[in-house]
Amino acid sequence: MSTTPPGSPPQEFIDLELRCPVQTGVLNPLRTFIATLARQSGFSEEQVEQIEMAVDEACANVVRHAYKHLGVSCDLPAEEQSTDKKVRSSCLLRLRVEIGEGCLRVSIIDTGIGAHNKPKGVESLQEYQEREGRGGLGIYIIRKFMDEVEYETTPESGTMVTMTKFVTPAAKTAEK
Amino acid sequence: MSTTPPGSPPQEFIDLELRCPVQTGVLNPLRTFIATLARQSGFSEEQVEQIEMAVDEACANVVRHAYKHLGVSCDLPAEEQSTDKKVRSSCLLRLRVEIGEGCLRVSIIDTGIGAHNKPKGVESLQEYQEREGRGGLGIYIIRKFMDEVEYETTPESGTMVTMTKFVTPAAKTAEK
Amino acid sequence: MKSYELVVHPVENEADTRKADVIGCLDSHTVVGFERELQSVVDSGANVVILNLESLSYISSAGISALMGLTHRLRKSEGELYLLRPTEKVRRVFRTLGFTTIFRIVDEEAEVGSTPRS
Amino acid sequence: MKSYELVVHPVENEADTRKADVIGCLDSHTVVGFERELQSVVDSGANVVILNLESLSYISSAGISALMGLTHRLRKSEGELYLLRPTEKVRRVFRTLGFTTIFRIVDEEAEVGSTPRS
Ligand SMILES: Nc1ncnc2c1ncn2[C@@H]1O[C@H](COP(=O)(O)OP(=O)(O)O)[C@@H](O)[C@H]1O
Ligand SMILES: Nc1ncnc2c1ncn2[C@@H]1O[C@H](COP(=O)(O)OP(=O)(O)O)[C@@H](O)[C@H]1O
Repeated sequence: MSTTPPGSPPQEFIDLELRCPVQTGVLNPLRTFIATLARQSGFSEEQVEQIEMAVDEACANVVRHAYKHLGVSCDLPAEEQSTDKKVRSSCLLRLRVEIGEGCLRVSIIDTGIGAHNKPKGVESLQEYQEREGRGGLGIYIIRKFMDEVEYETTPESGTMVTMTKFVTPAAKTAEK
Repeated sequence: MSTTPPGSPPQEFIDLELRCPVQTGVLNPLRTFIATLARQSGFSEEQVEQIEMAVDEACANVVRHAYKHLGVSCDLPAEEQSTDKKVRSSCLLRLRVEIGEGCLRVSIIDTGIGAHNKPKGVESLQEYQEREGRGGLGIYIIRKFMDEVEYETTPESGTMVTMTKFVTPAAKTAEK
Repeated sequence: MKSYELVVHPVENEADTRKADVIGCLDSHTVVGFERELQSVVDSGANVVILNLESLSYISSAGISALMGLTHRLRKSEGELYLLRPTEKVRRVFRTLGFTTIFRIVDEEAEVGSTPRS
Repeated sequence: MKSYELVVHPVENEADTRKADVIGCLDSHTVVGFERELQSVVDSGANVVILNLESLSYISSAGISALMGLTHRLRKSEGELYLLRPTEKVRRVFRTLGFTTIFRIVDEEAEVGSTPRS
């Protein structure tokens, strides 16, 4: 891609995967990881910030919502948290990153509640304000900041959100 | 751990895994990832830098040496690089990170040449200078900067280096 | 190094005004502590809160929601939340999402109390 | 934003002295370009090279080896490589590993040519 340093081998297609426990402590490291990847893949600083934030929102949703029914969520009070180590260690956040020519695609995958709790964000800032603190801003941000966003849910296998951003989405940006 | 922000849920044991292609482009993202994790796990800024560098050296060794016999290495000239996509995509760099109370352990794992090319670093800076550019500094750095380092190699399954650092290795530091 | 800190300034002249610096990242990891500390600032009798965002390096929807909640609570009692000098990065997020028309963002403390909602 | 850049300064008075800023990270990803650009600096007739490391945010063994290689090449012809104002982070790495006794590290350009190996 355009900012490959001169003299280094040409940047190949990158396809990598990360598996984390669902803890809020992984969010900051994940953000810096994806931001550094995006930056050296040729995205502008503003685009890097948007990718960083969209990925953070999707990961935070896994940590907060995906496994809440099992007692694994940072939103639950201590007494409602599962202490079963087997349950906790089975609750994973998976991140898949694919980088090609001028394009970055991230999938955030969980094996949580999935279709039993379909992710739904607000459509506008006004709707967000009317809801008064009942959420929906995260998915609004993801849709606003990425060029393509797709949610897939199944009752058995959880939620997978795949988000794509292109290096120069001139048309897209103007459109928004 | 000590720097868990007040009010956030207590930091649990973290166990995560990363799988990357063997490309030098992943080194910078991996460094920022591990540095952010280490920083928020209570390591001092100097310790964070040492962890960052030790992990970078071990990952760079996988990218440079582990799969060279298969034609997959940033050190090879273009004409000696394998163009077989199946071969290239089978060459992986795996990172496993475990964080417990006051302790961070990283394993860098490949399925490359392993025991056929046992990793060997220099014992001193003098030995490095005498070698005049024939390497050995990376493993020297890993051993210098981490508290425990263990290399395991087998002919079939490649190399695994496991490195551990403790938050306050007062004795260790003084000893060095 | 902490990934987040709220430094509350000692109260000076105006008894119902409180000032604090928000340092680091406001995300789902740190927002719980942030909300609790904000609450104790409000409980100490604040009606006007000035949050210095010069050293806030990142804010997620969780952080924005916390600021929205405080804004609503303060406005109910004719108070106000002022966001002082956010970084270009945070400002860009507010602007792109439309929060610049909701929050009172000021560049100088002197503007506090005199800024019309922009 | 590039993760690495070498900015070579135009030659001024001293014909055999070259100055360049090393910006970003010197690791196995960027070192290939760095070595090639260094070589063309030397090929342009440099005997004394001053690398400004103020904006070098990271250096790995690959980067250190490149600096060692250049040091040896220049010293063979009575030349020298000077490392100008490395950051505290890079300085710490040099110090802990023992490279402060090998490299000529200077804080002011005026020291060039007059610094005994510390
Ligand atoms: N991975 C997921 N698993 C289960 N539910 C999800 C997931 N992601 C989002 N949701 C649902 O979608 C809703 C809206 O998400 P979001 O817009 O991020 O706002 P918030 O998280 O603040 O509620 C959440 O409240 C939750 O019910
Ligand atoms: N993961 C690995 N797989 C195969 N060989 C390795 C691996 N790591 C290190 N080595 C071997 O150990 C040697 C010393 O490594 P190092 O100290 O990092 O110096 P350098 O990489 O500069 O040669 C390498 O030259 C290589 O032969």
